[in-house]
Amino acid sequence: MTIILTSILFAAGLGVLLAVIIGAAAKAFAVESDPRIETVTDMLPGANCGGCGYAGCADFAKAIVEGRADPSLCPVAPPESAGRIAEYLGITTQEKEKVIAVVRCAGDCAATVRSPYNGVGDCRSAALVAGGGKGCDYGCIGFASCARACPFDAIEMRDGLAVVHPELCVGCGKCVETCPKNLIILAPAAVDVHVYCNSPEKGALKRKVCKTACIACRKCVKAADSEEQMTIKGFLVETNYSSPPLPDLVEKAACPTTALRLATKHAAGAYEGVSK
Amino acid sequence: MTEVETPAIQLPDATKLVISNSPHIRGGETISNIMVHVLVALAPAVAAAVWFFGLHAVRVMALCTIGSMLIEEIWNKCAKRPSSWKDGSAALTGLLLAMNLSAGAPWWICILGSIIAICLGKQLFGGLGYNPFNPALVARVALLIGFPSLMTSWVTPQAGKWLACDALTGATPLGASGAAVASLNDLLIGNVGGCLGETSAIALLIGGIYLLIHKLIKWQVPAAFIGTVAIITGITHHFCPEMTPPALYHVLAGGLMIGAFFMATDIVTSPMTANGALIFGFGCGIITSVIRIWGGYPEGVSFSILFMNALTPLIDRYTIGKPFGYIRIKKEAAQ
Amino acid sequence: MASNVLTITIGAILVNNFVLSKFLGICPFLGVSKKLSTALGMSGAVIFVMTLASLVTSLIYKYILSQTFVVNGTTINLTFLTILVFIVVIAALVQLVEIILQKFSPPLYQALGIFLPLITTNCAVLGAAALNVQAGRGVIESTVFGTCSAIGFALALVLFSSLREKLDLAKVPAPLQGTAIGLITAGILAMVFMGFSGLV
Amino acid sequence: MSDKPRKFKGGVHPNDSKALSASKAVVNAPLLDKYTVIINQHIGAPLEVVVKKGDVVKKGQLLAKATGFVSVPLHSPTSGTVTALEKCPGPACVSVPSIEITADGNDEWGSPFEPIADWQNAEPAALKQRVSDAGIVGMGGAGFPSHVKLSPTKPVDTLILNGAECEPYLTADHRLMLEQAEDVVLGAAILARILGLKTAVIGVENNKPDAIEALNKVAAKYSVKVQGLRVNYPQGAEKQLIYALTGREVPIGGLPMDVGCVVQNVASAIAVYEAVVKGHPSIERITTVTGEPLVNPGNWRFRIGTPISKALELAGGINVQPAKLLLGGPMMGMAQNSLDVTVMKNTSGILLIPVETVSQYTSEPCIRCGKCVTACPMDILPATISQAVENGRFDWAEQLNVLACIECGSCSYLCPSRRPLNQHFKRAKAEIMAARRKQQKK
Repeated sequence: MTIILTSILFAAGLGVLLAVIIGAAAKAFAVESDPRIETVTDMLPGANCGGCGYAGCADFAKAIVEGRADPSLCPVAPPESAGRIAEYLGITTQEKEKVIAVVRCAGDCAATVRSPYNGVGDCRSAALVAGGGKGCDYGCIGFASCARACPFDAIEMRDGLAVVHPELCVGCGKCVETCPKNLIILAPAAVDVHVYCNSPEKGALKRKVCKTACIACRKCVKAADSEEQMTIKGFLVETNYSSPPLPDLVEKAACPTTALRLATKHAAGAYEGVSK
Repeated sequence: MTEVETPAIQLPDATKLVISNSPHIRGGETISNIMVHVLVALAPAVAAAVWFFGLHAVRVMALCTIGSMLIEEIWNKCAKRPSSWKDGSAALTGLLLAMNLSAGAPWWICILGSIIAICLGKQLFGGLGYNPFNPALVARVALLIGFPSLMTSWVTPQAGKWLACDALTGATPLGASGAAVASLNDLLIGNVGGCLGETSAIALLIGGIYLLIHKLIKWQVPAAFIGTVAIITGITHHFCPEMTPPALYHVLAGGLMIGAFFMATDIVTSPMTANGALIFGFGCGIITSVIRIWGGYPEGVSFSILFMNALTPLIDRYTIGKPFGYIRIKKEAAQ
Repeated sequence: MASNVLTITIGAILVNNFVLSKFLGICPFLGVSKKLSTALGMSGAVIFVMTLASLVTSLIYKYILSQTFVVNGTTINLTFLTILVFIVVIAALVQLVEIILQKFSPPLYQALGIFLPLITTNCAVLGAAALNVQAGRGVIESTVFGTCSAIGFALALVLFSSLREKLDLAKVPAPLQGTAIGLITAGILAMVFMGFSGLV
Repeated sequence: MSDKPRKFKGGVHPNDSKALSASKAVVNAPLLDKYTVIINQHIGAPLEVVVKKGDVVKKGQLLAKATGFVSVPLHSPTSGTVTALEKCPGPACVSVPSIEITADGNDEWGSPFEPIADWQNAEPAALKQRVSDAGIVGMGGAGFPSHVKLSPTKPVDTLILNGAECEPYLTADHRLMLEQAEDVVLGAAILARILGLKTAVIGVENNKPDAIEALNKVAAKYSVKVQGLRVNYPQGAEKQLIYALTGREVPIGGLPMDVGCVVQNVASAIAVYEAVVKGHPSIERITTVTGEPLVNPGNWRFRIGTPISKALELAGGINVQPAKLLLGGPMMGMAQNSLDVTVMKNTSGILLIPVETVSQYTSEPCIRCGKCVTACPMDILPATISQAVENGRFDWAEQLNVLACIECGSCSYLCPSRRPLNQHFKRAKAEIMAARRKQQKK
């Protein structure tokens, strides 16, 4: 009996003593932290893609809690998630439009390669050495740097051309930063019609090196419901993303070079082997 | 004044002109080139091993070398990697492994050693260039720990007798007793028991000099390695002669020569900088001497080299010199 | 005494290395070895905790647990409480270290992450204390043993982390990437440390 | 200044292959029908074109004017008509703006400058203005405006003329020093006057003894010194040359003037001489057209805007299809994939590399042989840096001083694994600089 009592007393005494010491230390060396940051971090997707512009989800959470960032900035999370975070923190958030990446190049035919290239198989490295030997100075180099950069595996390499799968893309913008040719843009996901060309050169020059370049023939502009839907910039037509055309424009316009395409069909491979 | 174009003038086809970064020409050195040089450097030692151990040596060396190359190919096939036996690195690993085995090693030891060396020592880490440890030594140490008695029974050398097949267990020059059992002359020529590559110091030295002349190894490694062993054993012998044989005996006996010239200098697993190589050699020397004099194993060369292999990334990291033009920046910043 | 300390030192650092020969403290060994800088921080923390823990536990053992008291006429020996008391004391010590680190070195605190609390339940720390009791070492020897074991742990950790940093650049076959190749490397490292057997 | 040049660390000894064209005297290239002059031939601010299509121009007339301090004007290579302002293939395999001039065959001078015959007594500032107006750039390859180097913001005590020509194959500077030794020395003296110095030193690699001899004959007259240099690539790299001649180390990221030096190419010195004494703007240069596949390699004096195809025709065309066409030397030159690229002010060589000696790059792993470390003249660790770059660790590459790299290519030349080390460094430098710019914007 005494043994039990003594040991209990001893252990308890030790516990109390240590507790006091730790308690004192915790007081003396207290560090302030906001527990909400951790909760918000847990509510974020945890992909750490950096699409929000912050270094990972934890950093973003800190920025949200401190009021420096809006929860809707996260491109990965569904809109409800931003709402939940806003609700938890008692703040308001803006609705954001979902965007996807569009690689504005369709030059996947072998004719776009001008000369053999021997070197590092990375677009950013190749761009420093003659752009990898492709004929078009503005087109996709095809060494898959954007595909490797994509945290969501949404970019497929097809015959040396990067193709975005709209259903997988969350619009984080990693590929946009990676592409040395500034080929990739973030376009509203609701729009399906895009011009898959980025070369500002004259039509004849473009046709020399690429069969699928936009030659600014204006067929699509004329076929559109209103001329505003397609904008002409020099020798290049662009979709006007603020007043976009309907998907049936592709059929109506019958683009002679097939530079005008639907993102969904482009990704599905419906334009394979184009060469007219 | 205008140019007359004759059809004889032929211009390059622009579509076949290769685009690449500079430089556009290169020196002749290739990986297989280097490996062949090392194999050539090993030739005197191989000849000595065959002279002293006859066809047994040939058998062990053939098994290990061909076995290693085969296993490398099998691995490449399985892992869907490009074939790599032609670069000679597998053959070299196999031959170095054979040099670390006794002439009486059974066939399955040779094959098992090859598997360990190629798979565990090299390919698991991603193949040539990525292995942190010397593959041949990984195999040797694994075998030594797994089959201690098999790996420490030696065949007595019988110079010039090709078919001498009695696997006699002879004394090795580095017994645990701490006494010298062979004459220095025998050690130099190689008329002693031990691994195939531990016999003839002179043959190994010739190979080492060949490598040094061709600048394939850094002189700092063997110099620091052998020098440190000589100094430490020399001092110890001077103060307690009964503890260990004299320095020259230590330098010539056992695997120090092959270790210092062929194993420690392995380019993949040793430091790249000159200062790093010096530190690497010192470390090898200290650990070898400590194990030889005080340790439980009679020979510490392989352990010491592997230990320093593990230290190599650290050595590389902390021996980076200051680049050209760096000192001035420091000075200016200080002002 | 001096030769005894030397034996303990070499024995604890090289021959009976906690990680590579006794397989204690594998969790932080694998977890905190991805970067050399965190490995160095962890090493420092472990050396500190283990020294302190060895000192405190051996003091407690010597002056309290191994003593016999007479309470109400009953002779009491508290040796059976050794493990329990050691765990509590070590846990408290680690808590202290954590609080202090968080205050004075937030980056290190961040980098060590979950592994700092894990020292609490680290078998290496408890192992050092328990081995001291088992070997019947005095207070000074216990402390030396604790420090040297921790140095041995640190040596293994630093070596291993520098190797892993190198392996990060290697084209390791996909199924073996990460911890798998780390364990294989650790195995080879353990084999290398066997070379030191017989030194003591 | 010691008499024996110092040895810089590292370097390589490629087969110099200079025998192909070293004995061929410089020939004036015949006048062409058409010249396509690339507008921006220098490093710095882009030019503003002052002519339009249909304009009639004289030889030496201004075509485009400078838009800033680090910028030099462009002049017409011959008299004729501006027939197009289009894009043409540039030296980096990207189309660049150019001016097409159709020659009228008269080749009539219309130089905007008066010769300054009495340069010994002319104002240094006026001489410098002439160097700037004449559009003179570093003709060794870099294409950096010469007058910028002549305006040091720090005290300068040494003028170095770079006649090392350490690149294999190239012999343009060699021939130039041999045939126009006096002009080189005069150019050096003019440059020295601009900088307010009494003397200059011309560094020449010892594999050109005839050039050294020729220079020595006239050098003393203008108190210019000629110094033979050890044959070791990259002896002609600015920082290595300064070290060899003065023992001073140019700091990383620094300029020669940080150690009191100014380095000019010998070809630039001749251009300076011609601009000052003859009043000619920089519209022509000596270029080596060489390579084993060529029928008749040699050295020609080309006007800027001469297409490479014409240059190759002068050299008799090819026997076999080459693997690469380069502008510049084989160690630092740029590979081309078009024969329509034209000669620029900094085109020191047009080189065809045969298939047998061309460098084929692979992605073989590094075997850590350390050859690159011993070869690196800047004493950095190419092997480790390239691995860092392969893994996208540009921060690590920066720590390892990749910015000190001068892209001489010695490491890639020696690498037994044939790794594209130089390209890795180029990438790392580009990424680090981009990150810094981004940081500054924030």
